[in-house]
This record gives sequence, C-alpha cells and structure tokens, in this order.
Amino acid sequence: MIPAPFDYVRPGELEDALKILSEREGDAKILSGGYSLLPLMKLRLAQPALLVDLRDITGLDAIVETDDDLRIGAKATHRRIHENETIARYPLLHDVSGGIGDPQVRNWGTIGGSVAHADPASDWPAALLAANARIVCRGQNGERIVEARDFFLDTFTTAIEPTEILTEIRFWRRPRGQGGAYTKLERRVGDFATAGVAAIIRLGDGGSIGFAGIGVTGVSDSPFAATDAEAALAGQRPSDDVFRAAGEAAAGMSRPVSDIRGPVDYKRAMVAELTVRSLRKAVERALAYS
Amino acid sequence: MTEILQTSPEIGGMGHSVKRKEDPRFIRGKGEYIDDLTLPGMLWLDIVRSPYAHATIKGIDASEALKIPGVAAVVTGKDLEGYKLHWMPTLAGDMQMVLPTDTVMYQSQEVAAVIATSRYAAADGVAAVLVDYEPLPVVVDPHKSLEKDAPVLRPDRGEDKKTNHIWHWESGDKAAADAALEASDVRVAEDIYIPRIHVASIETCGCIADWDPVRQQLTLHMTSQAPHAIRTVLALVAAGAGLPISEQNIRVKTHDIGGGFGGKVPVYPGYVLAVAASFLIGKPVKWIEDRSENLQADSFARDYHIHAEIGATREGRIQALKVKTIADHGYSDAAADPSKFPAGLFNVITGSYDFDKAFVEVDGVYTNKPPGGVAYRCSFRVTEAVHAIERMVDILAHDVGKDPAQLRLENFIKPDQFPYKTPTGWEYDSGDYGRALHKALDLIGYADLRKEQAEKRARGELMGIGISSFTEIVGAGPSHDFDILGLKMFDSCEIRVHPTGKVLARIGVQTQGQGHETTFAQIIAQELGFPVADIKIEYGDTDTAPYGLGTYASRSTPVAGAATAVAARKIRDKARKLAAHLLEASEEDLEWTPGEFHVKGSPDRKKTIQEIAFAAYTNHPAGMEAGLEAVDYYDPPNLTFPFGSYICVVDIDKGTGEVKVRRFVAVDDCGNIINPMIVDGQIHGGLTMGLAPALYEQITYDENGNNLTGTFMDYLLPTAVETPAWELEKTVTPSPHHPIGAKGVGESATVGAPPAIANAVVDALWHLGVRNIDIPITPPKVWAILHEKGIA
Amino acid sequence: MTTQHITLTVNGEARDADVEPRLLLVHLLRDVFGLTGTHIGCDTSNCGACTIHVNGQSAKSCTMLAVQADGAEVRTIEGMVAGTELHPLQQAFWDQHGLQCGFCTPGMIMQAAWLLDQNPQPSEAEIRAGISGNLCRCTGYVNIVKAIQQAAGELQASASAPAAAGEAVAAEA
Amino acid sequence: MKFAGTTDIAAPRDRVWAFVIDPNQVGQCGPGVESIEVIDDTHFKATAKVGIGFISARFVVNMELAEQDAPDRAVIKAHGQAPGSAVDATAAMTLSDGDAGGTRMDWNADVTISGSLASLGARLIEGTANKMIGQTFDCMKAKLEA
Repeated sequence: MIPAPFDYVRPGELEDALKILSEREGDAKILSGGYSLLPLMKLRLAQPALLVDLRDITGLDAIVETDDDLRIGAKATHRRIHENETIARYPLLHDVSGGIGDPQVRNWGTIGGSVAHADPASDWPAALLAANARIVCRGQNGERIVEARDFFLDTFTTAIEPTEILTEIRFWRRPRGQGGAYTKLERRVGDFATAGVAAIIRLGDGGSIGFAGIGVTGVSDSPFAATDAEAALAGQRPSDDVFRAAGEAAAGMSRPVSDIRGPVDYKRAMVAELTVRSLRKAVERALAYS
Repeated sequence: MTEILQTSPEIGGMGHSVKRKEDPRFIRGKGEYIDDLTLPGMLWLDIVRSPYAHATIKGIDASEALKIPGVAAVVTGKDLEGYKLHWMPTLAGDMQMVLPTDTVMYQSQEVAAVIATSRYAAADGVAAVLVDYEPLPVVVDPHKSLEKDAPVLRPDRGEDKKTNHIWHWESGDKAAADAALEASDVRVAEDIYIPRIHVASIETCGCIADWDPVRQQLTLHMTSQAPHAIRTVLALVAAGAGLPISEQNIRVKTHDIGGGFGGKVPVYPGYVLAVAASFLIGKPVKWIEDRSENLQADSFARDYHIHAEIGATREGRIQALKVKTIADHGYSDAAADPSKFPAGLFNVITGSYDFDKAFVEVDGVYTNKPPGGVAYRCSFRVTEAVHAIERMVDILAHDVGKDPAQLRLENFIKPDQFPYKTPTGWEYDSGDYGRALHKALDLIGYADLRKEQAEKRARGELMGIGISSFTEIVGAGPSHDFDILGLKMFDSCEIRVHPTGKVLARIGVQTQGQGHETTFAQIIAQELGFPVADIKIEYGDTDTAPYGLGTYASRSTPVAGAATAVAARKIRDKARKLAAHLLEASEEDLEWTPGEFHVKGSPDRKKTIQEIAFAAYTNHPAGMEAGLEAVDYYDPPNLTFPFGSYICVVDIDKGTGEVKVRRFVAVDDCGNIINPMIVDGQIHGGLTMGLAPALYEQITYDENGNNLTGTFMDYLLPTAVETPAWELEKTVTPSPHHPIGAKGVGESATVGAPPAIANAVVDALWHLGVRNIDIPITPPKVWAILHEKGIA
Repeated sequence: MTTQHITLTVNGEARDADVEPRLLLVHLLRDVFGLTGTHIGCDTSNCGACTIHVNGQSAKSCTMLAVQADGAEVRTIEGMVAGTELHPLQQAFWDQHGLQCGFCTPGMIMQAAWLLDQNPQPSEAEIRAGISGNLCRCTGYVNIVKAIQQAAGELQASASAPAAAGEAVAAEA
Repeated sequence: MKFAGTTDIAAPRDRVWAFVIDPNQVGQCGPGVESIEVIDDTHFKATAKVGIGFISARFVVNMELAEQDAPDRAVIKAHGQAPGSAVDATAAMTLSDGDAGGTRMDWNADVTISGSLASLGARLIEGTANKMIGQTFDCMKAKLEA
C-alpha cells in the first residue's frame, strides 16, 4: 500500500512550522511519530497535501514538574514517558504510556501526536480527561491553553486550529492522597481499546473522595469525561458499591456502536466493569501515597 | 516399514535434532522471497478491486490512469475476453473469473489491472481508474442463498443449473445411521458453525511473470505450494486460449516462501494477470498483493455450517453419528480438495471412536464472497470434522454425566482393532489412542485439576478443562482415489550421488518453512549413510525437480518422504552390487550398517558408501550402467493417520468474558520421527494456529458483503503474549505401510487444538446450562452468556 | 514529482538518494538500496516484519518515510553480522529452531536485539511483551523466546568476559 | 444502515416541496457537496468531499429524484463512488402540514457503504453517517427558514 503523493517539509524552528501552517491552511498535516497517520495515508483514507515534520524542532519533548504542574512536551514518546522517573509517581500516566500499541509504536509514537490525532479509541485522551489536563496550542500569535474537557470535539476532531501546533500537555502535580489508574480492554495486545477507562481519585480528610476524574475512550464519537460517574463518587467513601454506581453512570454516558469489537450492551457493560477496576486501583494507589 | 537403524550424529539420520540447513540464509536476511527479486526491465502490476460484493459493471474509464507518468497499460476483462482468458478453471473443477466482463461477485474482486514502471505509479493508476457499477442484491448467508427466491449468482453455469447449490456429497449408510440413532437411549444434536478464516501467512502472494517472446519461454517466479500443478494448469489454460505457451516452455520457480498453510495452493487471478501482461507487453511483470488484498480476496478456509447428531447408550457407549453440513464456497468452488472429495476428507468425522454406523452429507453453496475452501494448515476439511466430533463427544459425556476423559477411553478404537475400517470408508493404519490420552492426563495432573475446578466453582470462579483426542488423515494420496484435476497424487524424489560421495536430491514437494532441506537430507542419510552435511536438497523449480503435487495437507513426509526413502533404497540396492564387486563377495554375504557394507562375520572387509560412490563412476563391473542415481514416484498404498490427545485449562474473567489459556498439554503421535526439533517446532506453530481460530480469528462480513477484517488491525493473529507456553509430549506408533514408519505432523496441532480450547470453555460454563459456543470464543460471546445467566 | 535528497548511514555505510517524500523507508532499503532482508508483511504497522533500528530505536520501516530517516543511523538485518561472525541472536535463532519460513525472522531478530539493548536480562514475560509487535505464523513463539533467552545469556557472558580480562590486565600493570 | 427522523420547518409546504425537488437547492444540502450539475428534471450529478476530521474521500454522486408525489412525498436516490469505495443511499421524505403554517417532514434514509471505507472504517461509519444525515436536514431547515 502506497500513500498518495504529498509535499514534505521539515522546518527547524517552531515559528517556521507555524508560518507554513498559516500559508497552507487546511492543506497541511503535522507529522510527529507517524504511527497513527501513516497507516491511514497508506490506506489512502487520509490524503494531506503537505506534511510538516516536527522532527528537527528541538525542545518539545521535556518532562518536567513545576510547582503546580507536570508538563510533558508534545514530542515525548510513549516509551520515554513510561520510563521517566518522574512519571513513575504518576501511575495513571505510567499505565497509559506502557500499554499503547506495541514496543515499536511506543518508541516513535508521541503523546502530542496521539492527542492531536484524537482517534475515538485512543488511550491518552481518556487520561487527559480524567486528570483535567490542559493542552497548550501554539499559533503565530502565541499560546493558548485549552482544557482537555473542551478539547476533544468529535471523531478525529479537536479544538486545535489548523494553524496551530500542540506543544505541551500539562497535568496537575500529584498531591498526596491521589492515585490514578487506566484499564483497557483490548481484543489482543496492541489493539485499539474496545473500551478504556482512566480514573483519578483524591482522598480527602477522613478518607472520603475529594476529587474524582473519569475519562472514557472507545465507546463514543470521541473520548469523554464521565461526569455522572464523577458526581456519583464525589464525597463518598470508597467502596465497591460506590464504584459500581460510578461504573453504571459512566456506562450510561457512553454511546458505543455495535461492531466487530462487540455489541452495544457489551461495550456499555465493559465501561462499567473497567470503571470499577480502575477505581479500585486508583484508590489503592491513593492510599499508598498518603 | 522396515527397521530404523540408529545412525551416528555425524550422519544425522532419523531421530537426530539436526540444525536446519536452510537457516543460515534466513537469519542473515539473505532468503530469496518473491518480492526480493527484481528482473531487468521489470514492470509492476497492481489491481483495481470492486467496492461492491455484487454489482454490474457498466463501464471502466482508464483515461485518467493512463495519463499518470509511468502507467503503461490498463487491462480489463474485455481485453482478456479477446484471448479467452477472462475465466479460468479452479483446482476443484469450477470456473473463476480472472477479470469480470460484466458482473463482480465479491467485495475486492479484481476488476482491472494497471501495469506501470514502478509500484508507486501502479498504485496511483489503480486509484485513478473509474469504474461505474450498478449494485445488485448481495447474498452473504448460504442458507438464504439456497432459498428459492435468492438471485442466481452463477448464470454462466447454464440453464439447467439455476440454483446456488453447487454439489451434494455424502458418505456412509443413511438408513443404518437413522435406525441406529432411533434405537439409541441418548441422542445429542447440535449446530456448530466453523467460521471462515484466513491462513494469513506473513508473506502475501505474488509473482513475476517473465515471457521471453524470442525463446517462447515463460518463467513464472511465484509463491506456490504446488509448482508442477500450476505449470500444468497454465499449460492447459494457454492451450485453451490458443496461446503459444506449452508446458515444456513453462518454468515455475518458487524460491523461498514465507509461509503457505494452504493459501498458496490455488491459482489466483493476479498470477494469471501478470502472465497475460508479460505476454502482451513482452517484459517481466511483478505482482505483489498487499495485506488487505490477501485477506479480502485470497482463498479462505472453513466456513462450514454443521448439524451433528450422535446416539449412545445410557452409559455413554457411542453408537451412531449423522452429520449434515452446508459448505459456503463463496462465488466459486476454488477448494484444493482431491477431485473425488468435494468436501475434502470431512468423512473422517467419526474420529478416534468406534462407531457402528455413520452418515455424513455436505452441500456446497455459492454466496457473494471470495472463492476458496482451501486448508488452513489442515488436510482437506479434517479440522472441521475433528472439531465437530470432539465437541459432540464432549457434550455427550456431560449429558450422560461421565468424565469426558473416561467417555473417550471407553469409546476409542482399541489398538488391536487396527487396521480399522470406519463406517464412512477409511482404513486407519495404526493407533493407540488410550496411551496418548493417559499420557496427557498424567502430564497435566488431571485429577488435581478437576479437584481445583470443583473448589473454584464452589467459590464462583470459572475454570474449565477441555480434551481433544483427534485422529488426522494425511498423506494424500493413493492414486485409485486421489487426484486433482486428474493429476494423481503421487509424489517424487530423484537422487544423484556424485563421484566424491556427495548427494544432490530433488523432490516434488516444496517447503514453506517445514525444513525439507534438512529432513529430506536426513531420510537419505538414514537410508544411505551419507552425512546430512553432504546432501543437498532442491525443490521448487519445475525444470529440474521431478513432477510432484506439492506441499499441503501434510503430504510431504507421507508421500515425498516415502519416495525419498524408496529412491535411496534403489541406490542402496545398486551400491550393494558395487560393494560385492569391490569386496569380491556375493551380495547375500554383505551386511549393511549405516554408511557401509561389510562381509558378514568380517567387519574389517568393508566398503564405505563414499568408496562405493566413487566406484560407480570409476570401477563398476562390466555390464552395469555407470552412475549412482535413482528416481521414485511413490503412490502410497494408504493414507496415514497421526493422532494425539490435547488437554487445555482455561480461566474465564467473569467481568469481561475474557478466556485465558492457562496450560495446554499436547501429546502427539506422528509415527516415527525424522527430526525431533523440527517436529516440536511444527507442533508449536500448529498449536498457535489452533489457538487463533479458537479465540481470535474470523473473517467477518457485514450484510452488504463488506469484509470487516481486511487488515491485521482487525484480523487478529495471536502474538507472543496471547500464546501460552505449549507443553509437548509424544507417543510413537509407526505407520505400518510407510517405508520409514512416519505419518506427518505439520497440521495435527492445528486440527486438534480448537476443540480442546472450546471444550475447556464450555466445561467451565456447563453448570450454567451452556452446551456449545461457536469459535472464535470472543469475550462478547462469553459475556453475553454470563450476563444472561446473571453471573456478569 | 518533486524529490528530496537524503543522506543516511545504513549498516555503517554512508548512503544517499533522491526520493519522493512519500517513499516508505522500507522501499528505500529494499528497492533502492537492495537490502531485501527487511520484509513487508502488512500495511498497518501490525506485523513487525519490517522492523529495523533507526538511531538505535527499533522502528517499523513500513510506517516511516524515507525522508524521516534523513541523517539517521539505520541498521538492518544485513548489518547484524560482524564480518563473517553471526550476531549471538542470529546464532541463537539457528540453535533453538527459532524460525521456520524465515519471513518474520529479520524483523524478529532486530526487535529482539533492541529489546536486549534495553533490558539485557528479560524475563519470559518481558520477552513476550517485547516482541508483541512482531507476528510469527510458524513457530508459536516458543523457540523464539528460547533463542532470545540464549542470546541474552551469551551477550551477558561476553559483556562480562572482556571486562574481567581488562581488570586482570589492570591488576598486572 | 437505516436512519429516520422528523424535521419541523417553519415554511409553507409548497415552498418546502419546491425546494425538495429542485436539485440546485436540495443538492446544496448534501454532505460535503462541492458542485452540482443538473442533467435533467430528475437527475443530477454532484461531487462531494465526505469524511470526518482529516479522513475524507471525494465522491462523484449520481442522484435521482426517484419518486415524487406532489406535495406529499419524494424519494431521492444517490449512488456515489470514490476510488475503492461506494455509497448508495435512498432518502424518503413525507411532508405534512405542521404547526403554525409550517411543514412537518418525516424522513427516513437507508445508507449502504461499500468497499474500503466500510471495511476499514467500520467503527467510524455509523456515527459519521448519522451526523451527516442530521446536517443535511438541518441545512434544509435552515435554508428554508432563512
């Protein structure tokens, strides 16, 4: 399988890349790792006129903690994130980055590429939604920060303007008493998620749930935050009954389609089940980090 | 079979785990697969395919494609019609389109070929050919295809065949089976669907057709498991089309093949298109299919809708079997079955059990799917048969409240019953089924597992143990019954011993990874005592190899392996004469030990096989022809019947319906073993190709005939993570009629594994009222059951 | 058709080519440079037959453009042999019968080599996960796992042996 | 895939009818339509770029006003082809008097996708088709109410 012809540029500076995007607005597509985009181009389902390769632009792959944030550069690969010492303290991100695709995909695929691609079954968006992450988009006129919950608009469609480049993901720095987890169901290792649930739980004083974030992937037009599940958890003391109620709420918000990964009722039930599993682990990890 | 003498490790005859002679090139990346070849001036062929599963072609507009730089030609069905090349025969004697002139019959069917100077230009050309279609009603379900108002898919078959029914085939005694079933205390009936799957060898199919108009020579480099048969079919097609391509001027070369498993037996339209294009243009033309084309258009396997009924006494003594099956062949029967067996060897369905009465019938049906019906690493529909009988026996055991192992042991054909005549007409050569099952039960610790299962069930956990005690039927086949398009299914070997005692042997079969360069050398080493290192095995070039029907259905060892042993023995007979001459002794006084003849009672008076070889060219007796060569075309007296007992343990995740294979013990009996290392490798691979359809693989269509599993993103081959660490053991029951007592092993594991896994899953769920789950047993299927029973 | 000039190092040798931007790296290696040991088994980055190393990282060369490898160090199966000596993984695949048809083998060996670079003593589960992006249809993976285990042992042994010899020399000095 | 719905349009029925049977008007509301060529009273041809996000294909669509029962019911059939893929759709619209002088349009659509889009995009198609059909009828409503 051979992609249709396209132009290719590899600017050395972010400003140059942004300029090209402005000049070729709508024609251009950003190339990062390429493991999501190139298969679609080889199948000729995507035929961008111009690829702007970010390879030579330095400084977009740092993983740093600030007083408030954990900042991950868009070009950080899944593998570097997974193996990063700081990320070891972010179990949700550690879970997600270790389970995407296969080792070769994780060597080259980047967090920014995944998030901007916005496949409705990809893993990172669920984590970003659960964690209330913020997404930094750079345009020629400067930076703008978009909340993850305002970012994933539709299938393969995000809040990034065609003239912008996603440069960084910002998570909140992990406080004591917080834990996260990601559980996905895949037909076989390396498959896109049939369903995936990311959860973050912060335990408040007295052990009740102070904050709950739930992000769900694979079961709707785009990944979504299961706000009903979050509401069901808020203020409750962690228990399997509470988790089950949250799972049902998350399932209720999902809008899966029936396909070869399974029928609608199965996928809904899996959202409930995976929510429970992620919550159990998230709470366990929150307790271990108190 | 004669006694197998022990050879030294240096000679490396039978029983030695000789490291493979073919590996040094593969591990260096120096294999020569079809896409690795580039010929001077070569053009590329790519194929325009139909988006519709059934449609009329109203027009093909190639004008835009022809404007693309590098595009040399676009060939359509109308073009081929001029040469009568638009249809071609299948190996099953049906007809298949090369390119359609008016109607497409399945999604992704070949519609036109683009020939260009590069693969990129060819692909661009394909995207630029505009085809105007008018959709027609699509028939996906073979049951609906048989209904009276279904559209007739193959009007080309003539006025008297206005139906989608292809053929009816039956075996056994219907009245007797009916009566025996009527008289049975217990009757168990079940519908079992064995879905369409695809062999998906990691190398796809392809070829380079190279027509030399000056020499009138066609060389076809291709991925074929049966190069000689392909050569003959090409010659017949060319003769029918009036083309000046005759068999002595056709050379088929296979080079290295990246896996076959049955998928590289048929003739695909792509091969014929490349030949036609090379013939028209006078340059070499390469066609390499991509993975989607491979999964969507190449021959499928299975797709059997089985209804089986078994009758038994109250105690579980099996009495009668009746099976009715619909075989979905897509739009053409392009199976690679022997001519007399349109449903393959499906009537081996009585399996390892001593049935009194049995009756099997199969009806072939057309649908709007790709043609085929090839094996998926199995001998002509044996997997379907084994799955059905092993599932039925398991259900019966559970129904009569007997342990499935015990019920099997009580119903096995006993060792003293061999050779055993089945009620559907086969004669099993040898077997000891109880020994294999006992060994498997011991190895896995069956009694303890049953205890563990009971404890877990009490706690609400789901664990299952499944058994499969299969009998394979391989080595097609004896010429009185077995032919493909009239070509009898013998196979061949030609051995030449050079003066310095080095050997070149050519065989009529072909390797796609089985290690023939090593194992066939071991057979010769065994018979003649030349070290394996001194023996070179060649195959896959029809100009040099003796005629053979090729490698599939585990026939290499049973048929060509036998030919090799017999050819070697012809050489040994002549060597004995030479040795007698050299030692000045009578032939009767000579004794053979591997590698030498010596005079009985005087071990020092000897001649090595190397000395004898030299003498064959330098010092042969007067009246004897020079040289030391032999050829054998072996017509097997019977098929061989490998068998085994497999036991699988599964755990089921109640929350998600996921099935995990915790342990899998495989006890195989393939008769005498040539190379234990290679046999184990074949079983490992076969088991993984049994796991695949049991839990993961299925070619799926939507109601419009769109293939929903056209890439490896959705057609799920198991990875190293899903594949368990297989545990292997053997018993050895030689084949009494095979020259070296071997039976063949390439496919046993793929045949035997799926029912063991399915039986384990059903065993885990039996207490909930579950009797059967069709493979692949996917999490949604299991979850739906658990959900319905209130467990999930 | 516009082309771009690229230069790269392949198995230690400087190479260059004028390529269409859409040329896949695997086609550059196979069709332009004649390094046909790297195979193509699928088109969707699932089978791993095309696995090579780019700047020391294992990559699926059918899912990478040749222009993306401009300036890179590329290693293919043909670059695994040192002179005439097999790489311990090549030897181990042969010894352990870790291949049958041989088609997935180059990609499998390249992925295994990367895995052992990262994790010189992997457990069986780590090996299986480490090659989960490489499909094999023949071997059932059992002997591939064994081969990687054998090579890991040999690489460990040879890594510690020269060091030990070096220490001895130092002690003598 | 079958879809159905009702759109209430604040425009009189004869205007809605005239819109529905006029290729140049109704055609504008087809998903992704870039150009329309009227062949005769009941046949027209359009090019349309159809897709989601950056995944799209350009289709050549032949449309036919297959049934018209003025001013109650119209059926439009569409047959679109792109390299490797095809879309066939039948949309039936039934008009009745709505509230306040408006028109009620009950519609149903049967959409068949064939080829590589169906094979490779199965998990994306239903949602996408649903959205596009919704957009089509929203577009008709918007234009008629403008």
